[in-house]
Amino acid sequence: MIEFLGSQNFIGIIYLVASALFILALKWMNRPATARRGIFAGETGMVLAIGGTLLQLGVDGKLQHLAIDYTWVFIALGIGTAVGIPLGLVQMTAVPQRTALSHAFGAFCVTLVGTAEFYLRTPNVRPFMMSVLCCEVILGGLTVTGSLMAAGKLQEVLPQRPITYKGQNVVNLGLLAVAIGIAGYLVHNPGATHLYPVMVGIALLFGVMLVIPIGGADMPTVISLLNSYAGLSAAAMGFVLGNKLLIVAGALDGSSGFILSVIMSKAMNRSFTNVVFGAFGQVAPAAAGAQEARPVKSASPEEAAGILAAASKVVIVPGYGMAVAQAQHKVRELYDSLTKRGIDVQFAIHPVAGRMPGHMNVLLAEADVPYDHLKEMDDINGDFPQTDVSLIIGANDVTNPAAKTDKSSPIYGMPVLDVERSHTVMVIKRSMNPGFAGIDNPLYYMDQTLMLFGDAKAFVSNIVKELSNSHG
Amino acid sequence: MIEFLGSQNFIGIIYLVASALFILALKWMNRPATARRGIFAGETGMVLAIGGTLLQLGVDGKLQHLAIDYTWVFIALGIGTAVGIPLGLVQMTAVPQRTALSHAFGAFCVTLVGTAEFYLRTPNVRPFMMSVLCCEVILGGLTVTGSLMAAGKLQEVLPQRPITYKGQNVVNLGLLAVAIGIAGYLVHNPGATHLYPVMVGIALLFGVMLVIPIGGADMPTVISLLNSYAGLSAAAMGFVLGNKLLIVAGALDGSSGFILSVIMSKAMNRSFTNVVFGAFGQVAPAAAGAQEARPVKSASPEEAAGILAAASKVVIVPGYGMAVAQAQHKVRELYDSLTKRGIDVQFAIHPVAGRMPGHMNVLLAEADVPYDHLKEMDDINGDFPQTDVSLIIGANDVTNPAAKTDKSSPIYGMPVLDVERSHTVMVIKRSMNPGFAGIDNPLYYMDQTLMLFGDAKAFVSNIVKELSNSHG
Amino acid sequence: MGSSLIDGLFVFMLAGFIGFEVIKRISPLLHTPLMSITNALDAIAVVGAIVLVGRHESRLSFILGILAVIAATSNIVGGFLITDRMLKMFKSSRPAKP
Amino acid sequence: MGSSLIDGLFVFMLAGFIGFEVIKRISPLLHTPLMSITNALDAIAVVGAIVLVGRHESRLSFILGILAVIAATSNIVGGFLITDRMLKMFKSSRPAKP
Ligand SMILES: NC(=O)c1ccc[n+]([C@@H]2O[C@H](COP(=O)([O-])OP(=O)(O)OC[C@H]3O[C@@H](n4cnc5c(N)ncnc54)[C@H](OP(=O)(O)O)[C@@H]3O)[C@@H](O)[C@H]2O)c1
Ligand SMILES: NC(=O)c1ccc[n+]([C@@H]2O[C@H](COP(=O)([O-])OP(=O)(O)OC[C@H]3O[C@@H](n4cnc5c(N)ncnc54)[C@H](OP(=O)(O)O)[C@@H]3O)[C@@H](O)[C@H]2O)c1
Repeated sequence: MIEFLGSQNFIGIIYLVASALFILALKWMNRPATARRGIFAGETGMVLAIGGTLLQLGVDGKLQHLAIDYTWVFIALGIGTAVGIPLGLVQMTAVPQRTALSHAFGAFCVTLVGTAEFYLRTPNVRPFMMSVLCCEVILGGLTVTGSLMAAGKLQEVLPQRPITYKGQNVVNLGLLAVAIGIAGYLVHNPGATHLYPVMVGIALLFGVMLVIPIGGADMPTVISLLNSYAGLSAAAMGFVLGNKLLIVAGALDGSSGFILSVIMSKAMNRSFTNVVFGAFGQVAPAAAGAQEARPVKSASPEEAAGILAAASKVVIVPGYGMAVAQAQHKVRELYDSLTKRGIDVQFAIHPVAGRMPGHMNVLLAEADVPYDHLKEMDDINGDFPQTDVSLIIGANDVTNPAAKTDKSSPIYGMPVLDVERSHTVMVIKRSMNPGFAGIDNPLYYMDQTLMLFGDAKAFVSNIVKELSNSHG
Repeated sequence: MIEFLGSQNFIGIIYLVASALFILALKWMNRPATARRGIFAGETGMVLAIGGTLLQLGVDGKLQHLAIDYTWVFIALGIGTAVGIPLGLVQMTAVPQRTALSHAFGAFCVTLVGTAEFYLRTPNVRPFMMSVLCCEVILGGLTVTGSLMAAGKLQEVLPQRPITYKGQNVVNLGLLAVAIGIAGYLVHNPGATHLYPVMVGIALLFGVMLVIPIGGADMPTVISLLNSYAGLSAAAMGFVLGNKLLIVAGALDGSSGFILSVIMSKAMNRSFTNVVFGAFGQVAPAAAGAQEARPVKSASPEEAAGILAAASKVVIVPGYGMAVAQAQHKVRELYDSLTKRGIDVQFAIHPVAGRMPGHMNVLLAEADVPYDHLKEMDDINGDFPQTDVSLIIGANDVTNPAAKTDKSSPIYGMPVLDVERSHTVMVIKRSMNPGFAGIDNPLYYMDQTLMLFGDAKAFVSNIVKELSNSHG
Repeated sequence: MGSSLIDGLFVFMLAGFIGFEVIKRISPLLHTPLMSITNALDAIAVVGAIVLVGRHESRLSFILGILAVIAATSNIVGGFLITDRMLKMFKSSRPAKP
Repeated sequence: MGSSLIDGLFVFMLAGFIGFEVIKRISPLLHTPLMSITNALDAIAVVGAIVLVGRHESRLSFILGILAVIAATSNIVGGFLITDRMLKMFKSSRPAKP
């Protein structure tokens, strides 16, 4: 087979098939019913591509120390697998930092290969090739350190709070400009090897500086953007190596990261240029000082359970607080016990509830809530007027009616869940503290609203207990 | 610019941009609001590609007699334009045959270029190249004659009725096999130039034989399929010339034709293999003999006008008969006069109403019916129970309830419009003759159905007259 | 040939996929203009014919090239023209309402 | 370089277009698994690293290649594993009903 086609064509066709499988993998990811088939397609493509590459290496006879090199490749694959398995088994709540870490790994691989190629080829590098190569390692380098910083902040190894200083943007842009300047010099003087490490070093430094001013909560947008950069650097590597499969995979990854950051920035009501240029200023704490203590009504778990038991249609609105409290399993119990009483229970999922796109869906799916009860914002907003009780669990900004009415609010214009239209609103949170956007929520002072103060997990579990008592 | 990039890269980038524009052109064709932007994108891409090619020719200095050759190219472009303009100005009712004719032209171009390349390159043609080249001219050749036949039948220059004989399929497949056999021989003996004309001749003959057994009414499916073949042959030409723009355009055209034939065959309840293998048997005239004369109710234009005037919701179902009678402008007048009376009028468009995908939509749009009143089948089927009058104008099969109930019907399973659910059904047609599928329509014998016998244009215009009289 | 073949297949596979994804989302309302615009786009084969004429390598290829340019050009002009005419006819009722 | 650059750009443009079309249609329900699977797919860069090790052209490139293979492999394994775990959790209520 290999002899017949010629090893160049053989591997080309393998890569072609793998590319098609990668595309199908993403296509099938579009809904839960086909998503697992998507994984299978992706895995098949991956195995084909790696297997084909290993085979071609042997046939091509380029291996100078065939046995030794093969051994080393397999050792590396083995170590990689050993590292990968625990990374695949992390808790669902650790997914954001895991994602950041894997961007760092991916970009690390690309940067190393780019570096090796540079030293192997220099000084015989054509201008175009050199510019692509520099693009590869600069994007790769900044993604490595940027992602590590992001992972550190999310894992709370590094301080979460944004570190800012005057002229920060000037410094950052300056660094980037220097790196690009060196790249430009290398394009015309490919033999200037001593400048190469400087360029990579600056890219690495730039990654750190880029993420320093960004608060922990803004991290998901940054992660998506770094995802996009990682994809682009892999595509650049595809250009350098003349490998079309890499170009395809990189382009897919690049557009995926880009689209997710656009979706997030839209749902968070941030201007998109803000995202593209990585200029993630913190949201100004809006008039938080002049806060008069307005009266709110609060209720106990028993009262809440009574109200829920009397309802016929309940919508649960989960938010970041549910994730922090790890309350999803208790929420599932609540869902069960309400459903058993014949109550119609739905979940309203805001696109940026939580701290990661799709965050609430994975957590609730983990707790075995059937996904056809997880409704997207646009599908459920019309149902609130017919809803007896909206139970908000650790969500805040995504339910803030000021986004619709108060033009001076920093989140004005952000699409939100219309919970205030339902008959009764109950809000589980620990205090009157604001959420991610740092602003007050007028919902809490409305007539139909009851505050249920407490940790989400503990409070929900108390409600469940009350419900089962009153039932039995 | 050209010097800087090198003419190869220059034209490559032009073609890249043109490809992107072609893709956008099709993407924007997805709804009327953006469709004209799509045309603009397509035109820009085309002008860029042609302009770039002309420029590169000059710069490359490959023109041996620069001035003469340029002159000839421009003369050819001029003649082509002169031929193209009348082809762009035909009546909307002649669009099917125009489409067929243009497939013939496109395939003609591809076949000619393929032939020229064969004679220029032979005998130094690599096996792969030769097989693609043969693929190009066989597909191109059969598309030329097949499309000409189709155009002739649709224009009624050739007899519409299918011409069949015993062993037809064997003969046809035999021809194709011989052509492919010669291609196989040429792949291994690229110097056998005397066989080349034989192969092309057989492909041309095969195109004729393929379309001979197909009735005029089955033509649209054939045309779509020929569209797909034309696209594939253009893509093959792209491989031969190493021109990626051609590969892209060919692949787009190929998938477009393919998808349209799939949609049509589904909506006509034909098995898809039927379509792919071009084996378009005629539908067996189902038990047409044992037709007892069952009673139907008929009505006059005055009565019809009265019933319409009393309705508050009317759905008009246009079909092939409206196209034949050129009644669309009268239908528009009817729509106006009913709308003026405050009656809600919608159009129900079945996917294969008429004889061409989208046939009814273009005709009604031509008559200035706003397109947001043209409803697709799935969107309007739920509305029939609330509809006072369904007015069927020259449609038959697409309203046949037997498709839902009678398992023995040849159209059983084909999705149809649920007109029989509406309060009153009125059917304009000239006689009790069947439609395209050649079968009886139980709708006509139902209690709520009134037959309005007459030519669609004349009858509708009478209704309109009655309405305006009774109004004035 | 080798790598150019594979490159061509890559482009064909990707463009074919795009074709499927894009075209199956086109509203049935516009299927007729779709047929005529793909026709016009397909006539991009004209660039191959132009190069053939320009190369002028043999009398045969020159003549075939000229005929091919004529055939393709008529499709381009006619195809865009009729698509444009059709699309001009599609009007929404909304802007008409005051 | 010339034509391979253009070919690469063609592939990039087409794949990028596919990425946009396909990904914007993915249900928000699955955005988290989407992030992890694109991560795994992106680690296809491993093939470049394997070739680097195999070519063994210099000690530096060999060592960098080995490290790159490790990094990419861990992404492949971890990425597919966690995506699979997530998707296993998504259950519809319909089959559960009798
Ligand atoms: N999803 C994404 O992709 C993404 C990305 C970046 C940013 N964001 C932003 O994140 C925000 C998400 O909105 P959200 O409504 O989900 O969250 P939120 O606005 O951040 O509010 C979360 C609320 O949960 C409460 N909470 C925290 N821990 C709790 C616990 N253990 N038990 C009970 N309650 C607890 C907090 O109130 P207490 O402190 O009083 O308990 C807080 O008000 C949006 O502003 C969005 O723009 C989202
Ligand atoms: N759209 C496509 O892409 C496509 C492609 C291929 C095949 N087809 C097939 O074509 C058929 C289309 O269904 P359809 O309901 O539109 O048409 P149809 O079933 O062919 O019926 C058309 C009816 O119009 C009547 N008619 C003909 N000329 C008329 C005139 N001048 N005035 C008034 N009535 C006239 C005929 O009855 P009288 O003779 O009694 O007047 C006939 O029954 C389907 O079977 C479909 O499968 C469609």
